[in-house]
Amino acid sequence: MTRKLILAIVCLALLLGLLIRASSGAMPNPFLDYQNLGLWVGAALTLFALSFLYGDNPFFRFTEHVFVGVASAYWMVQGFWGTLVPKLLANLAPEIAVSLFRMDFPVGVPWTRRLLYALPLLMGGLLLTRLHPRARRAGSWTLAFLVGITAGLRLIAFLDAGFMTQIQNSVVSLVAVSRSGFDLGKSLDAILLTGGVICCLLYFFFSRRESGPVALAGRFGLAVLMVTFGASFGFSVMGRVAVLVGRMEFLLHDWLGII
Amino acid sequence: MSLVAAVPRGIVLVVAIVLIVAMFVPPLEPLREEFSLFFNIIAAFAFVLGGASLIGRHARKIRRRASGYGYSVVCIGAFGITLAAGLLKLGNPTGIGGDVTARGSVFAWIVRYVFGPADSGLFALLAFFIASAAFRAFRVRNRESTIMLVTAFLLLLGRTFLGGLVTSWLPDRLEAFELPNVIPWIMSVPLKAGSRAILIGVAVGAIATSLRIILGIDRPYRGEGK
Amino acid sequence: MVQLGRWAVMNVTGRRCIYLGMLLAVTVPMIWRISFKEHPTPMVRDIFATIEKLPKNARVLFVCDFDPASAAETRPMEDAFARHLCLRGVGLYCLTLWPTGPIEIDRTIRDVIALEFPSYRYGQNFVNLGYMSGNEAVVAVALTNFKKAFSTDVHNISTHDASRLPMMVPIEDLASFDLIVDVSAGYPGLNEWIPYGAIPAGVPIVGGSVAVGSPEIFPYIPEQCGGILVGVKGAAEYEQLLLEQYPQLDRPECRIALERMGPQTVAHLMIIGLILLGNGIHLWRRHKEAAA
Amino acid sequence: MALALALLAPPAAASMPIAHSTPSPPGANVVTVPAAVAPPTEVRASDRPNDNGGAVILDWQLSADDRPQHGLVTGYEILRAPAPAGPYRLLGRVEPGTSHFVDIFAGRGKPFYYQVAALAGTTRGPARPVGPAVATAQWFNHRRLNMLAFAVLLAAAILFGIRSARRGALPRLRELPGVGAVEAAIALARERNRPVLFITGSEDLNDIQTLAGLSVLKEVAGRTAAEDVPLRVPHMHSLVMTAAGDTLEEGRAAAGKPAPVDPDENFYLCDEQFGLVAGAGGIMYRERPAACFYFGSFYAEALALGEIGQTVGAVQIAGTGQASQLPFLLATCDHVLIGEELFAASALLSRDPAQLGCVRGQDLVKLLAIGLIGLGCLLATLAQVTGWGPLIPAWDTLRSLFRTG
Repeated sequence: MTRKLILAIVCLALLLGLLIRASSGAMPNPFLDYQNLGLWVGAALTLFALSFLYGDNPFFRFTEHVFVGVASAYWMVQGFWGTLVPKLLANLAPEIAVSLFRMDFPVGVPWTRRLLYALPLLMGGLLLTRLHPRARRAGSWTLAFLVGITAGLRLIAFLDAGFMTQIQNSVVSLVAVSRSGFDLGKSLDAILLTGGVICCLLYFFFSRRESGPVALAGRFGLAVLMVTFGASFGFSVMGRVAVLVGRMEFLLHDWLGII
Repeated sequence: MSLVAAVPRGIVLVVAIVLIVAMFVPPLEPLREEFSLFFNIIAAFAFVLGGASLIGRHARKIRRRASGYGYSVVCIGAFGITLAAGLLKLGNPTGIGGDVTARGSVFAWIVRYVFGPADSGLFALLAFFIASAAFRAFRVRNRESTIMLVTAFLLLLGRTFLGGLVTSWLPDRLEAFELPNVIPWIMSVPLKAGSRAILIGVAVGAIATSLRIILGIDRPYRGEGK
Repeated sequence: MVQLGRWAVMNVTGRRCIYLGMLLAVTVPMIWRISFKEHPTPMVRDIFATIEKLPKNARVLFVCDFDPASAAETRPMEDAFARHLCLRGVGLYCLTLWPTGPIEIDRTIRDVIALEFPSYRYGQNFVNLGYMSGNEAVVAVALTNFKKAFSTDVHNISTHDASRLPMMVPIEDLASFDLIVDVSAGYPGLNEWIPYGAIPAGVPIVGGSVAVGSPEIFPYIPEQCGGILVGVKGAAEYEQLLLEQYPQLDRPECRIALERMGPQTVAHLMIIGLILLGNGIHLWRRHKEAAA
Repeated sequence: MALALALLAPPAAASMPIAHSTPSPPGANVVTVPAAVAPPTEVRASDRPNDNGGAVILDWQLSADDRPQHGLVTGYEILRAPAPAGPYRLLGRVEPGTSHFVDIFAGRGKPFYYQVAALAGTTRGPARPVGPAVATAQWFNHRRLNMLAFAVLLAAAILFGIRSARRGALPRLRELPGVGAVEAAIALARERNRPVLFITGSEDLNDIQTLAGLSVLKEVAGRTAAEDVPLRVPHMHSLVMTAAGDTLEEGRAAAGKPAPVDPDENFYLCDEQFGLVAGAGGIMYRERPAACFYFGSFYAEALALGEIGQTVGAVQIAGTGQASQLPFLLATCDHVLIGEELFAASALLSRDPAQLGCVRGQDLVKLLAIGLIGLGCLLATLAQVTGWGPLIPAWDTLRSLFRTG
């Protein structure tokens, strides 16, 4: 209890200090306009989010719930204004969008197109039967429709970009020739690259034995994969730190005004 | 298996086959485009279900006065305000037909000062997590972890000014082994090999999974069950 | 399947010490403005040269595939590219495949194009086509019919409107562009624009990527992609080149990435130190166990 | 490689007109404008093949006045009319030196006549109409014949695996310790009387990895139901949540413990990746799950989830095809399924013959990939080293097998 009281007094003192600093003009004054208030709200939420490092606490919990609420609504709004209106309504009944939302859509949509776009409307409607516990089965038709789309689109997409293109990129001459003739370094690189790809693929073999030449190649493949992971770990530290730097800039520059 | 229960399997089969065939038949090709758009449209419908789940879960907590139900009030409040501000375009200077994130609208304010800071604040946690993960995971434990440790160490070193210094004592003859030259090599040879193999492997797995779904061996929707 | 072994659960204090160290490693160099000079790598020089040799009337598709959450890394690249492209006087066609991307395009237009290049006119020198949902499907449509994928700009002006958007007249498909510049922070991004857009259209592409996503782009370099700026370091190297070529840019807002490299370096050194410390403790323990 | 490419390159440079760039003396910039510029020759208009109609390709030989330097031609104008006599409407302009244009507004089945005229400043040179050209739709895209062949080949290999497994020839597959650890982790959760957390990634239902994650969830649902362990499945997408609800019911029904899905165990958080981190992180801190499973497509949130799970001391098992996130999962989780292993996990958990056979089929496909890479590299190397004529077209044919577009 005493600890909480001390903590509350320290927090209040800090807040008071900041407010005095703000009223003196060194920091954005939250009572001046909405933008300055926004900076304070943003700074508070940033600090609350970072407080998670100390462990779960009421400040973090508050931010968690605000963020989940705002973010889910944000995406729903985007789904409505970014997809349902311009993609569905504009193809199905643009007249409604034009008269209701005063939006600039062409109204002369042929009836075949309208009929085609009745399909997602129907499927979307079926999905909403999920809200009623007894009419749930129809919703799985929509899910089946979506899963069918995914399987149909992805099968070809992975065949194209993942399988054929990657093999095409791997089919190279293992002997590199530069202007001055045979290039040993580049040739070794090409051999290592091709060998690495093949060994990694052998590592992924599910029906291989625990020993033997395939397993040996697989172990080399695993080593290549570990190099890949180590490298991309070391490489991404910068990106993560950059985000923190950005946040600190916001706190120290935009809000506190000390740098 | 009753006829009605077989409908979802039939839908998957027909839709998937049509979309695969469309890749090879030019008059059908626009369907691939339209159907991926259909996915997005139906996903937008599904937000209603998501919203119902979110509100339902928190409303139950409030009704039961479960511990920490105050946070649920905060969550539903934040959700409701943002949704109203966005759907009705409250305070939007461009009116109901304008851009939803137009400057000056309530929604834009929320995005800029609530959504943005909280999002990047949570993202910034990763800088701390990556440090503790590096401390804990990069140990000389077995062969695999040592290889990963050494590569990560070299990469980290190379991202600082130390990268050029630690190997500058090497004679010119061994220039290729200087750290600033080793890192691009790692990125363009082993890393390329590893990521290419992962790409091929994932493609094979994805193709097989697609086939399993088309054939009805995998059913991520409700199949014949009750 | 890989298992590196079950880690000993770190105690709470140790973890908090690491967190505190990280906080100091980042804030101290920011407050005392510690920064280091960058030495641009050949790939960054290549990207710079690609833009430097664009003709005056070139058309550049300027894609901004990131959101405010990843802006710390991508914003300096976006600004440096925008500045360089405007200095070259090329036509800029801005768009994004990220729902939250329009915020970033607006900011670039406001803070860089409108502020530093007042001669740039909307519709003539640059156009903001905004966000389009559909990820790589949008790229696939734009490939053959650009105006079908982007029928209006953000102000709801039709892209067929030759009087208000004259710069859209010569645009038919992706091949109508001389260069694609994509700053991306994940999906959708370069990994979609290169295979579905740049390669089939035969348009050169350069860009920038957050460091974490860059290994996925490396397989495309140099054959299908001219090069990428990687993370803040890439952006800092690019800023260094811009400053060397255009000394008039020596202003604080043009050195953002260069200044951000200060805390980066210290943070990297701290993690290096942590790895050494961790292994030191580990080996010492192993030695003690062996002795016991 | 450079050698082989040089051998393959068509002798294009020889036919290019070479400009005589005699430097003109200063002050001699007098331009004499002739009556008209020479028209482009051999103008041809034809339907664009392998498409859905709508496009006509125009090709021509450059005008005699179109030279890299001191050329009169400043561009070409392409005009179109429904009849040879006109009226002709301007379709577009192209730069000098261009000999190709695609009319993408040709509709389908409508005959059109075209004119290609050279421009000299504002003067348009003479042009003769060509045509009629009709844009038609083709019923098969011949450029994708190779892709179709691969699709059939791969499907056949996988179907063969499934078929032989269904007939009883179960393949012997290597053990993935991560898969075995799933059951151990659930047993641990029962022992500690703690829930299990399952996350199906941060992509929507249109990602195959999400579907693979759902298949794993089905197995986990059955096992947790059998052991009476509570399950927590937070989601980033409403559709995935809906599908996961069905998956949970199916998994339980298959394990003989049918039970309706509690809205507190399968729920939606928000569509934002860090919303998932905040929400799932909060659950981890408050409910202290004994095990966390991450199967699906992950981005930046992978490190945060893994690290929070570490902090609360959960056993963590992950599987993803996102190469960029694998290092972080490796550094935070106890077991990680790398790339393709994610797609095999549900098969190994369920021991369903058809699924196991499918995994065997995947091996066949990889074998094919290795063979093709090996053969291609061998051909390319031999072609380069020996320079033997017939090898080069052979290698080129093999390479073109993988060309997509």
